[in-house]
Amino acid sequence: MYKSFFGVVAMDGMNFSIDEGEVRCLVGENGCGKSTMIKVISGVYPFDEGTLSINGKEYRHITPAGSIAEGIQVIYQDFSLFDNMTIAENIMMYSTVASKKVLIDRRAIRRRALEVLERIHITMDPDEYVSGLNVAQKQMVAICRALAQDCNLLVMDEPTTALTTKEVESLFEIVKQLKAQGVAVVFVSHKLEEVLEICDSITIMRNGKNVYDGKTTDKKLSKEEVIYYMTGKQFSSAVYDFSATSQTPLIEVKNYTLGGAFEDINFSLLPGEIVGITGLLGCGRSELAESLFGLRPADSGTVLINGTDVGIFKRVEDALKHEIAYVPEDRLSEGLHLEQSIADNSVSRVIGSFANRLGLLNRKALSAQVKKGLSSMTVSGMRPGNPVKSLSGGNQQKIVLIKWLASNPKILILNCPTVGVDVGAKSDIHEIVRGLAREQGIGVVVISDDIYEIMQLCNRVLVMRNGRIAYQTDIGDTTLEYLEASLAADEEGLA
Amino acid sequence: MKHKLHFKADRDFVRMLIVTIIIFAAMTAMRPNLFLKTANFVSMGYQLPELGLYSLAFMVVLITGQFNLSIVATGNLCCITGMMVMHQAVEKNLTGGAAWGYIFLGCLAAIAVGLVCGWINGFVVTYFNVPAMLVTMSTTAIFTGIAIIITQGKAMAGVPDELVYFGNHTLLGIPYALWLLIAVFALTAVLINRTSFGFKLKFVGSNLKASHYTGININKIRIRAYVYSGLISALCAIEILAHTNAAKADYAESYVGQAILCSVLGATSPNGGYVRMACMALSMLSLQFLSSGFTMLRLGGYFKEFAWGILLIAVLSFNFISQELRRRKSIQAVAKARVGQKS
Amino acid sequence: MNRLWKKIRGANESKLLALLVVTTLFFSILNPDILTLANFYALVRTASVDAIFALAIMVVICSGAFDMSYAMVGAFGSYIMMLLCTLNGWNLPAVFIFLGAIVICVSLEMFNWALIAKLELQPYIATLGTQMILKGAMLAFISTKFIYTLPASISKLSTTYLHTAAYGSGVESQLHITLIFVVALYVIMHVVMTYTNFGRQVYAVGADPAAASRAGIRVARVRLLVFVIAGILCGLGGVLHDVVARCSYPVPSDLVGQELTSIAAVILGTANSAKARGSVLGTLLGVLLLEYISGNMILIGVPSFYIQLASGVLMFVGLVIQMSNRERRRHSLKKEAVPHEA
Amino acid sequence: ACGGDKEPVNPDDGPGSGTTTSKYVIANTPKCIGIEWWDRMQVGNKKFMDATGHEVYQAGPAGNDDTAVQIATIEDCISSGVDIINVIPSDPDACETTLAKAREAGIVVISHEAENMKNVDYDIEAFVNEEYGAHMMDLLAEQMGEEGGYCLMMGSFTMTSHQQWVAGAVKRQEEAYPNMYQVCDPVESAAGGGSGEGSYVIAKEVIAAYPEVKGFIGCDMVDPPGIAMAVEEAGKAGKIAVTGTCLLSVCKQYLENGTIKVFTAWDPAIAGEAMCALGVMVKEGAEIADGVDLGVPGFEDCTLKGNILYGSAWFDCTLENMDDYNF
Ligand SMILES: Nc1ncnc2c1ncn2[C@@H]1O[C@H](COP(=O)(O)OP(=O)(O)OP(=O)(O)O)[C@@H](O)[C@H]1O
Ligand SMILES: Nc1ncnc2c1ncn2[C@@H]1O[C@H](COP(=O)(O)OP(=O)(O)OP(=O)(O)O)[C@@H](O)[C@H]1O
Ligand SMILES: [Mg+2]
Ligand SMILES: [Mg+2]
Repeated sequence: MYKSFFGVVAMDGMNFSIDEGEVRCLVGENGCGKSTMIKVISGVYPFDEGTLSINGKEYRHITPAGSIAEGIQVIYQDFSLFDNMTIAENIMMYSTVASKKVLIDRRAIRRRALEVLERIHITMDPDEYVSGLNVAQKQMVAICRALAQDCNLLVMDEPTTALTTKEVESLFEIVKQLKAQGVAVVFVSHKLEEVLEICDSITIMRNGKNVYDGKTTDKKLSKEEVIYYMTGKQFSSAVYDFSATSQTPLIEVKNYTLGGAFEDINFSLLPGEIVGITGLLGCGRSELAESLFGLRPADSGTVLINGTDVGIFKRVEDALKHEIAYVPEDRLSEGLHLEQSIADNSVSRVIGSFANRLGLLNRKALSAQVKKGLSSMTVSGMRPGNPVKSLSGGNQQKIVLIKWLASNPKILILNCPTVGVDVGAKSDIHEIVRGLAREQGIGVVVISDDIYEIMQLCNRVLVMRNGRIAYQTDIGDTTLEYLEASLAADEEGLA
Repeated sequence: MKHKLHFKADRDFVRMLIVTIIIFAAMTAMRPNLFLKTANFVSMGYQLPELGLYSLAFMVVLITGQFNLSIVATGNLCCITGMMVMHQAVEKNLTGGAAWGYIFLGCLAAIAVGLVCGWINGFVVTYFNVPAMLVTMSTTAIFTGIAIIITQGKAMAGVPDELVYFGNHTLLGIPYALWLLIAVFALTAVLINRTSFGFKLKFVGSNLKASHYTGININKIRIRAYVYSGLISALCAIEILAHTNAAKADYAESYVGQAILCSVLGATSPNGGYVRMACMALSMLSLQFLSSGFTMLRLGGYFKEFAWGILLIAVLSFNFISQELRRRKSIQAVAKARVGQKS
Repeated sequence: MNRLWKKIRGANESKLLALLVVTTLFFSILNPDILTLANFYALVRTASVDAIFALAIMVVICSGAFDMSYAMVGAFGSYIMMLLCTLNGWNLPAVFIFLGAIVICVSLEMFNWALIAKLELQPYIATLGTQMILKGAMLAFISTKFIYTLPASISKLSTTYLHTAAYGSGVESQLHITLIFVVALYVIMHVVMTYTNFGRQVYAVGADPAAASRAGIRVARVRLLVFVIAGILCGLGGVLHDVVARCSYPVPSDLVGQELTSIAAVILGTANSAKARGSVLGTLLGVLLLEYISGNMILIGVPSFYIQLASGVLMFVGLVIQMSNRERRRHSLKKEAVPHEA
Repeated sequence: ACGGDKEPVNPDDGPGSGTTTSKYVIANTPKCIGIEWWDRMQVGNKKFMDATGHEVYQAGPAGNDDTAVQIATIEDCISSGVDIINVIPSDPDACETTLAKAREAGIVVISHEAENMKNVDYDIEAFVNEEYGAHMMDLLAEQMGEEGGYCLMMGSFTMTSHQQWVAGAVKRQEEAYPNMYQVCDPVESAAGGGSGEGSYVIAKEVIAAYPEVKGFIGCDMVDPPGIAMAVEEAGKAGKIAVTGTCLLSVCKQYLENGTIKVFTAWDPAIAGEAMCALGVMVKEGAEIADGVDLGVPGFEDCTLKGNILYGSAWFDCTLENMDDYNF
């Protein structure tokens, strides 16, 4: 099968097949064409060449409606939810459309939506509007929507990126149930542990081609092997060891409180330190990060920068003054100007400093900066003049980093820096972050729900529960299992 | 790198250039002995500044993805303020230096009013979360309402002759008013392409939230866009005073629609974030050619309106069609490349 | 019960209703006549045409598109019918005149649809273009004449009243027949938008066309139907405009150029700058509020030179109250809320 | 007035080329084009064109008046080298400088509905504007029995001629009809959205707010029918007098059913024709003196005051004499 966008070849002779009751994982680096293949199957994109057969029937064109009629359900990477509708309406949207009835029964919709929500054990108000939900909740709604229909093939495009371990587990529970019912499941993820845990068979993609196909029952692949197939490179994981060079914290917060989000937060960050903050959904870590960047002023507390009290940040400018950089959670809506060029995006943070007193830009210095920034990381498929939206997820994230590093920050706050980023790019990003901390003495705060990531990247970790710091330890003093348990302990109401 | 940076832009430019040339050629062909006369160009030079300035005022805000429908209402309020000050010089029969003093004061007053009006628009749009289109629609009613109360609806006339001279004479064959437009245009072009403010305008236009998260003071930028828009309106008001020697609450109301037309034809993205000054210049010229040409063809004002509408839709559809063609071509190219590989 | 109460309290319609009630009470202190039945009839008479056009633009806004040409489309359709009747001396029953106007308006709106859905032009700009073309074409090629002698069936409708009431002073005011049209259309559209599959699909397309097409919705078809509905409403609105005005203008200046007022009404009723939330009830309340403000200025004794300023200020205040409340609630945590793009 | 008359007469006949045959190009630039009143003026222009062979064309803002567009149109007319410009400015003051340029270029400028303009060769008036206002007041007072409250409605507050009429009307009332009074400041139909609907809405509100109102004067052509409709709906037909400036074609139904007893007007066609005739006379160097005959009905014996030429005033149209008017 072949597919191209304006000369960018996204699928280049891809072969893929799946049988009843099979759970097949699809892995590959960012931008290798996983989502594109899914969209071809579901009829969102037409394909240029090749064959597509579903249930033995060959299709030259398939529409989304046709694909749904064939029993294919997709959980899209970007959710494809309707912000202006309630959770119940969203969950039942596909079946409403498919029913072709003229009138709708609002009460039945609500009832069936509740059933689905119960089935995967989540409590949400079905009358709430989706626009008010956070990413994880939206992901759950998208999953519910797919489960609400009867399907033969369920395609999940990175369903776990926004979910916590607990929720992932219950998702896997459901996958197993579906499998027992004979439903085929395509599972796309960058989290290889998950992949290896759930799948029966695996397809590894590279540059729009399948490079490996096989059942895990036939041959057990190791994580390293998968990575090798994906990237064509060997991959090693190193741990960050930190030794303090100075005892004055770059930033220290005391009794930091924001009503409804977090309270009584105390922590400090030394130069060269990488501190991880983790916790379950809704524990307030995003709010904490945003608050440290001045996006949501805290209600009370003290912020010390290099030992001096600077007061609570009221605006982003306050944080910028103290050379804090913030890489937001959602790069698409918060991190990048998708329509603007890669070059412009890379200097958007520092553009002001290239202006003279009249506000005129020094264009030569500016384009030097663009060159410097873009050459500091390998961004594949990049043309500086093209809009950023032409890049894939991991590469976009690198542009966000480049943008912030241009301003030479002292403190770097990374909010889920590797969500939806593949292993190759992930290790690139980790390497860069470690380098920054080690060589330039930058203090880094990493917010992540990926405990493996925390273990690899950080030298210290804070676990948050219900808006408070529940547990704080050096990475060396803890183990992965213990950290996971401490999250779970919260769930069970212990500790 | 630079030549690639403006890949899309150059296509817009070529398209607009073709449109302008076609209109010019058509008008010339139909009325050769009238259209090509110097007098005609001078006359167009007198007409263009008002539309041009208002279009720039609209465009500046459009870059941020917002609308400013009160450009003309702001201009008229400035005009009336300026008139109230300058008219005193006429009443006192002042000439020379003293008159110039009043002119200067009047200009200052007009500019101050323009800035304030712009600021009000910007402030409300930025802090109150009401769609800009509706905010500026109601401020249009408010500004015009104030103008009506001040003037009781009547025209005010009589600024010092020193100013009127500049509204109705040429320098190097080009009307002073057009020089003003050229100056403001150049200033705006520099502002947009060569300053960090212009850069930020585009960023704010293309993604408000990301700009905020990048540390751009989005509120400040958006307010400044409106304030600059108000400033251009005020400058236009001064030009109107000089040109017509009069001020009135409803002068040039139909220029709002034309300013939108001109901005969009000039390749400014209606969704914000993209602007191309060279296209703006061509867009102004082509609208003026069309307008003057139609009067010369003795066709009523409604033909003009009709032609503008057609032009707008034709130019915009052209975008789509050329994009579609390119898409087809790229698919073919890829297919061909693959066939080549296989063999 | 609890759920219902929460819903009522949360709905922006209730807030708008409150705003309307407060305005009315405030006005009625200034002039008790405001609260008379007669004044209500007067409101119905002046608001009915706007209400129908607002409904047309609401459907379009819900589908995520926009239409600046609707008033011109309506005027175009009805004027052509009146002109045909006058020139040919036809004495058509009202039904045929309505139908004829609807056919014309639907085809014009389909032109808009083609521009927006097929050529992918920005809706605001594309329909502004349509408006210019129609206005220019009307005056340049069709006619500039006002038609004061409408077909008999239409003039009969013009003076058909359901009821007559009087102000305290004895000045009369009639409940115009158009009320029936307005009520019927609002009920129908409310059902269509809230209780039909199609209505759901319109909102879905408005929220995110890509997601809608992934849901198996035929986006282009939904959009087409939306514009057809808008065309039908415009046709009705156009003819009813002639009915109440007792004449037909080629380019009626109380409609063409005033499009934003109806759009403001829709957005007031939506109370959300984010698109695709429009509701039928909210639209009605929005229209009533704006008509109330602009239609009672003289009654509450605003000096005439101050009317434009006063209605501008009131509308401004209404918009600010209605919009900022909502945003504040939604961003209760984000003190420095990042506003939506308009 | 659609179709034919807007086509260019002979598009490539450059101006001035007609010196041998002395055929002039006359540009008629009214406040706006595309509405009944100015269409009627175009009828007069056409008549003149057919009778004399001079070329007359109309240009200006479409649908709504806009001074800026009108000035731009005049600029275009100047540069296209017309011989005569007839202008009915919506804002006389704002047009002065541009018209001065026209005259510098040797173009004869004739204005209408704009007394006291400096940069015109002649201004031609069907009447003195204040007197016309006073006349409307006389008509109203007669119907109201010279007592009671009345209301003045302008097209918009910014229309200069309407301002003068209103001033004239108020002055006459204060001098001659002490028992009459204005119930409120003059109102503008533009506030109700312009067109007849605007007049209706505003009138209806005025009637509700000031039930004592006994009469209306509508300055704009669309006002009297709009007011008449409001009066009928208020159940006050015959009790509230409606008069003002109108055209028969516009308010015929109200004249027939008696809601409007009399309205007044002058014929825009004749005004247009008279402007053309005067323009040509000036261009040809004919002497313009008191009592000059423009060869157009109503302008056979004009009074000259300064540079203003007054014709024989308005006509009043009633049910009885309405058959005399075909517009
Ligand atoms: N709509 C589009 N227009 C142009 N190029 C596109 C489009 N969608 C995808 N691409 C390109 O096609 C390639 C494959 O993208 P795809 O989204 O399928 O990657 P992916 O494997 O899902 O990556 P990720 O893991 O980041 O989600 C990328 O290079 C991307 O830039
Ligand atoms: N708009 C809102 N209104 C009211 N409360 C909110 C809102 N958004 C978040 N909260 C509350 O703030 C707290 C933290 O929210 P949030 O879910 O964003 O945390 P988080 O740590 O960022 O989780 P994750 O990163 O996994 O999404 C929760 O108690 C949540 O209910
Ligand atoms: Mg993907
Ligand atoms: Mg969060």
